[in-house]
Amino acid sequence: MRYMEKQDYILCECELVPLEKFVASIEDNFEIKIARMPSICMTMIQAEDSVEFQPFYLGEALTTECEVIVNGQKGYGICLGDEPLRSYCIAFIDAITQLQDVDPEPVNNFLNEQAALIEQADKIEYNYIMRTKVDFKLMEQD
Amino acid sequence: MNILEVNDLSKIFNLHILKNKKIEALKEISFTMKEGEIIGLTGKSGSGKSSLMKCIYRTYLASSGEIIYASQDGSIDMVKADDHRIIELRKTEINYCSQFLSVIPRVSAVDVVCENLFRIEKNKTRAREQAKEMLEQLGLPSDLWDAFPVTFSGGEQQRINVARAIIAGPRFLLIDEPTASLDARTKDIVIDMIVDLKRNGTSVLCISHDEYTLDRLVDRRIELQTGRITAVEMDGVEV
Amino acid sequence: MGYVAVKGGTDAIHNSQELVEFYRLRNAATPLDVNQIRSQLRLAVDKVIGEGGLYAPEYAAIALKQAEGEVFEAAFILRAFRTTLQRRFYSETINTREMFVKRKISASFREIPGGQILGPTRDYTQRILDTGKAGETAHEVKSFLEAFESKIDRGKLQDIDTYGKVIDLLKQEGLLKTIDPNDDRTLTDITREAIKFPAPRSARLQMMARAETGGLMAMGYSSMRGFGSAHPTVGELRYGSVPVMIKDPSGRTRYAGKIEVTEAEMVSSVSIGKKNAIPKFTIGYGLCFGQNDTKVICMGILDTTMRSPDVNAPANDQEFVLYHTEGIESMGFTNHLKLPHYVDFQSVLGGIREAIKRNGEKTPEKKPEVAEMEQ
Amino acid sequence: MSRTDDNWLLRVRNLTKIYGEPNENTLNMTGPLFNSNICPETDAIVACADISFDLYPGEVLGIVGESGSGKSTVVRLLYFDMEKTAGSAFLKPYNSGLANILEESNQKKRFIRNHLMGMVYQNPRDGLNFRFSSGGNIAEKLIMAGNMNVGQIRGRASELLEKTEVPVQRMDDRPSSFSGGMQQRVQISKAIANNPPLLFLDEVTTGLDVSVQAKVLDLIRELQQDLGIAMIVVSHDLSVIRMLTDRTIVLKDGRIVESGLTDQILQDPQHEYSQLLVSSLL
Amino acid sequence: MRREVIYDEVFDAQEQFRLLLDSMARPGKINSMPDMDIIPPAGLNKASAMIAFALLNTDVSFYAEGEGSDAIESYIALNTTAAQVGVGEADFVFINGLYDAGIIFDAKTGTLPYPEESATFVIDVDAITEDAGDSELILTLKGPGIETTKQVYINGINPGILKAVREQNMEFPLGVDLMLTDKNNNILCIPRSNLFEIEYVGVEV
Amino acid sequence: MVENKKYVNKYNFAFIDEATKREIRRKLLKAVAIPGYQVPYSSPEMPISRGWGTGGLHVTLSVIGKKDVFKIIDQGSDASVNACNLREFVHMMTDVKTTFDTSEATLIQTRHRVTEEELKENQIYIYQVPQPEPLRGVERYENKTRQMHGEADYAKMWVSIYESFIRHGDIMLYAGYPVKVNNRYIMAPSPIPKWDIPNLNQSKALHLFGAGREKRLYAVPPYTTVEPLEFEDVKFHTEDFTGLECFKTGYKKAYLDELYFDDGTRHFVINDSNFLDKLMEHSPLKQHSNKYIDKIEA
Repeated sequence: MRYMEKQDYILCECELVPLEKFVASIEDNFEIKIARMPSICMTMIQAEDSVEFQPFYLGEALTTECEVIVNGQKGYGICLGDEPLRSYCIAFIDAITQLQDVDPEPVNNFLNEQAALIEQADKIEYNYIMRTKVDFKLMEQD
Repeated sequence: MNILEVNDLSKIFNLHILKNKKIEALKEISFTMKEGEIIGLTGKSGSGKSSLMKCIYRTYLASSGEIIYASQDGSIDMVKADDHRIIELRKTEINYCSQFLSVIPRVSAVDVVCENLFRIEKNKTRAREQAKEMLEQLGLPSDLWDAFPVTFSGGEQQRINVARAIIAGPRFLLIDEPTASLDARTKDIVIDMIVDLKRNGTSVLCISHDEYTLDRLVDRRIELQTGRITAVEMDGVEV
Repeated sequence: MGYVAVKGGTDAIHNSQELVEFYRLRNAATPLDVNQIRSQLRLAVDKVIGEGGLYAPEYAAIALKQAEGEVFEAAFILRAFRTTLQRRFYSETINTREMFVKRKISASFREIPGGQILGPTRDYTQRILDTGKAGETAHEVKSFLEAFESKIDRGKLQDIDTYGKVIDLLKQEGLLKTIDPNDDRTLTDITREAIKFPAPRSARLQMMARAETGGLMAMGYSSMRGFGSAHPTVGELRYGSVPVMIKDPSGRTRYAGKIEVTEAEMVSSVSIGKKNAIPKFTIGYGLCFGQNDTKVICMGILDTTMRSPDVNAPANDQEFVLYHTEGIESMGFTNHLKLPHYVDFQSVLGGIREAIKRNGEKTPEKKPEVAEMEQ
Repeated sequence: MSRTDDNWLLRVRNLTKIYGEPNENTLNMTGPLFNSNICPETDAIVACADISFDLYPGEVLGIVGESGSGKSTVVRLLYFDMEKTAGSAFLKPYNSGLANILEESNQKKRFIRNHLMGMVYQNPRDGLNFRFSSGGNIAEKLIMAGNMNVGQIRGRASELLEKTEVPVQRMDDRPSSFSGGMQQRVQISKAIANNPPLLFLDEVTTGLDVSVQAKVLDLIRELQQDLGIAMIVVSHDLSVIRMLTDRTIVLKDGRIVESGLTDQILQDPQHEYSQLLVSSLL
Repeated sequence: MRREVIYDEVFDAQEQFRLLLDSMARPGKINSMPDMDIIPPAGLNKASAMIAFALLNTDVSFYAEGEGSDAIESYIALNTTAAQVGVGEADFVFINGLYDAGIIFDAKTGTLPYPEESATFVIDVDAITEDAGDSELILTLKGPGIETTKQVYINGINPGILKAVREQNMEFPLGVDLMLTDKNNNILCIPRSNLFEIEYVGVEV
Repeated sequence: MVENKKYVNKYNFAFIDEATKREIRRKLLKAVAIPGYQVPYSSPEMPISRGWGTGGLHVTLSVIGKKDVFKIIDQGSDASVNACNLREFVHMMTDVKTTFDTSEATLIQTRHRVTEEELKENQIYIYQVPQPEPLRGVERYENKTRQMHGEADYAKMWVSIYESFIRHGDIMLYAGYPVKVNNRYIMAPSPIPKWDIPNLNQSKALHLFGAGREKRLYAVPPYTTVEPLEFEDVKFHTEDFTGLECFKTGYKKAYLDELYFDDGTRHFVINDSNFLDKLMEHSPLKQHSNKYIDKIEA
């Protein structure tokens, strides 16, 4: 996994249904306060040209953010798109992974499971794409 | 009072483009000139008369020495003076009349004569009247007045040249061969005119080869030979 | 009410809105599903998010539906929508070297690191109208997908890789022009302040990233065709997804999702320095939301042409290019001609009538000036 | 009235214009001694450097030199057509000569240009707007100096055109339909429309037929005599310089190599380069 | 530092902006900001704080100088998210009316093509009134927004500041614009388009 | 758990987000401080087309508050479709009271007209501007026109007016006649007819101009000198309706629309719909007074 923020990556990229299920399954164990209801806003995407590294703004991306307080611990959820539920789940998991006295096991299990699924899906798509690679050697053999 | 004091004046031409060839035109020239005096500069051609006159007028830059001119605003060294000061003196006090008429093309005889006058007399019609009067005295046919002097004969051009030099009554006149190529009658008129100027206070330095002119005109003669003063004569007597 | 029926305008507008809905729906068997639009009109959606300047494919699909498929209009709806949203975050600079590549080609070399990957391109689809699509059935769709999916062996999947860039090779060899210290490298935001000329490169790139594809194409093409002297090569063109990282309010950098972008690096040669005139390569850069080869290629061309000191070609003229490729603005102004102008027309009318009257009084008629065509 | 030191109209000091990126050696490694105005280290071009002179009211100053010597740069810097790299210029009628006009705001520069200066360019297209009539071109100067009366503007324009021998009935024609000499005369009319105390003439006869050249020169001489305008005449042509100027500056590779009374420069040039220049004329 | 939660960024900002707009359009007209339950740090008039809340946000910068300026800067930064910068770059400069006039010359005055890129000064004074009373300073304004001339009376301002502004605004359109506030929530604007005369306890300045 | 409820984004009061409103407000204040100068602004997209009054809307929506009474006209009429459309939009986004009555309104947005009824001190008059640059006709580059304004270099503009007179015997400029504001900036008053120009001079109301597509805001404060460009001896004049009158009221001192009826006959009617209504209802009203209107015989 090359992405630094593995947990966020998994939570943003995994299917919504299992994520909701997982959060629902442990939610009741915590005291949750929603500090900021999921709401949409924008993120300006910064880019740069690949040679001179001139920074510029490419355009904005629709973003959903949510802020929860779980057992007194703040958690933020940010994800692209209009995704109230997902942003909430990200915020929730963000909070509980920061709580000291929470067993990390179930969360880690869930994340690992999802990571494998995401990787598998990506790999499959990647292999579809690789079929379109032009093979010069093959052409020379003709 | 001296209007001009020339001290140790030398002029060397340094010709860079001819492999730095040096020509010594004037050597240690010293003389003085009183206000209202007419001095005749004599000498063979190439003796440095014109060079001296041009140094005084600042057309040539002296290589060393001083040329102290007593202007109305005080003494000034024509060798070192600021260009602007020289321009001003040329416009107000000093006039130089070269041997040959060098005028701007396509300007009528009258306007050539008037040029210096226009600086003082803003009314052009009046200035032209004055110029015509002078040309009449000098015997220039009136049908030439509005013609361009470029086409004139030597004598006609000379009349224009003289008229132009003296019309505004300069305080100090440098004049090169004023009577050359003039007939005897006109010569006298010109001489009379310059004498008239002198009477009004003008000091005149005059180059001439013409004995008659020198006799009638100058108070004193200075003779040059290969760039040095060889003799100073006053009223025919060497001093 | 007076002479003018004031309600008239309002009612007509309402009725027109109803009528346009009627036309949108009357022959429709079933309402279009937004997800269908997102996937089956994928390139239209990409155009809308690119020109709308808002990466929101789902909303773009809705806008397309609402606009009856008019891409301009849909992009416009998206732009207006973004006006109501707060900009809460700025992303970290996205890195296209980390791209999950779906398409990657280079015209400048036969073989490039990772190879030429055509990806999903319509370039070789042969534009023969496929009337078979008219009767496409769910069953057909399903069997296509099954057949497609079976073409790879899931037991022997190749690992995902990212790729170095062609231009990095040129750069290592010292073939690329170095950064011009005279360039204004400030990072401006033309959605927060009006563009000023001469515009810094950041403003130009941002304007083009949200510009209308057809407009960019017209300008880019003009320079290649002869009204200018662009003759670039596609150094590399890639399309795929890149991660977006955002600092959350606590200051932590977070992964927030990925966006699809198309990127072009257009290579052309330039001479540098007056005396020795060493020729080097320079890159024109193009980047936009979604998959849109034409847009990034033209953006890359125009990035180069607008840096040319010669301002005589239309494509080299910043003001000309940037003002006139703004699709939403040009569409709006063009269409504003439909608005009533009888007050100003009356003003001109009076003036022309007077002029004709004055001219009638004047004889003979003044000869028209010959040099009228003078510019 | 005596010319005291304080009677100058325009005072220019160390005027310098460099293109490109100079370094600390650029000025020391360019100029007549090096026979080049291009910095060998950075390729910066020294268009002109360390130009200093005073111009007095009514004086005509010539700037002479071969093409590329920087002579046009000097007047264009003074007329604010380009930005100086260094140096100062003071104009007596503006703020009593206390302000460096080269550092004033563009708004003030515009005012100075409109009210106190005139410029005649080599190419009439630089000085005239060919989309406007000749009269309109002259009107431009008059309007910018505050004349808001069309009758008076046209009166003055006729007067100027008459003075410059452009047929007044062609006042409402565009200069594009005029001959080169006539265009130049319209340009001169425009430049002097406000009786500016200072007029710049940049190679005004270059490119004109000889006979036309002569007429334009006569016109300038006459104007100078009649109006007493101080002028800076830029020319590579020594006969123009001889005819028009009192004083001359000789430029080479962006530097002054000699300055003096025009007759002195022509008859007794001191610097090697000036001698070469004069000898090539004779 | 106190975060003001009572301020409604939609409606309060709109209402107060309208007062500022009216004041800027009619120099010399004294408008009163509403009395709000905010508690700015010492040295900042409530009305000045309201100006900050109404106009400032992330996109602009400000600078405060004078006694207690650290607290003022933190307060404004916290409540508006505007950036604290040096006086030479600031879009808004908050000073006390009795402060040294030199600061006027340090602020940006815009450029001829973009004269609006210039500072707006928000100046705290003690009192701004329409009638003389025992005022220290009489300001006579003239220019756009004023039918003929308009006089206002100010207490608690260093006349040097106004003199400096007059000098700094000499080359219109370059210059700075002023918003004065007093202890009673009154505001007075002096745009650069206006000319003014200052009389200080009977002495013309 | 939260509900996965999408598309719940609610529109802000007055549509525009608060950050952008603040930007526009700051720039309006600068515009007022520098009368006639065009302040660039971000000009976000609005849900109406560019060129259809987005600039006017930006201004309206940035200044409007709950207590305002809003009137909008297009071509002098409250009924024009565009006016109706924008009125409805503003109303929907703010819920403020709207009116046709000129004297009742606190904010009046307009396209191409100044009301015949005199404006009051408590009113703000907001113009939709298609082309804010008065110099565009003589100089196509923004970069250059901006410099020209900066240096008050209006020579080209003046000469073009001189030339117009020389060629055609009159200044051939009509609606949108350029004006000089506060004796400094030349300004495009939006395409209002020349008839309306004198009413900008020393007006009691504040005038704000918004050019959305071109991204410029500018202002004429109350009691500010606004002069049409003219020479001492070649004068600006308003549209000439000599010998014509409103066929409904017989009134002569108002800007008239030229109408063609089905039978081909031509009639003239007062353009300002509210003014016409009030005249016909004999409601009290005070018309603008200026030297051009005043000399027309009633």
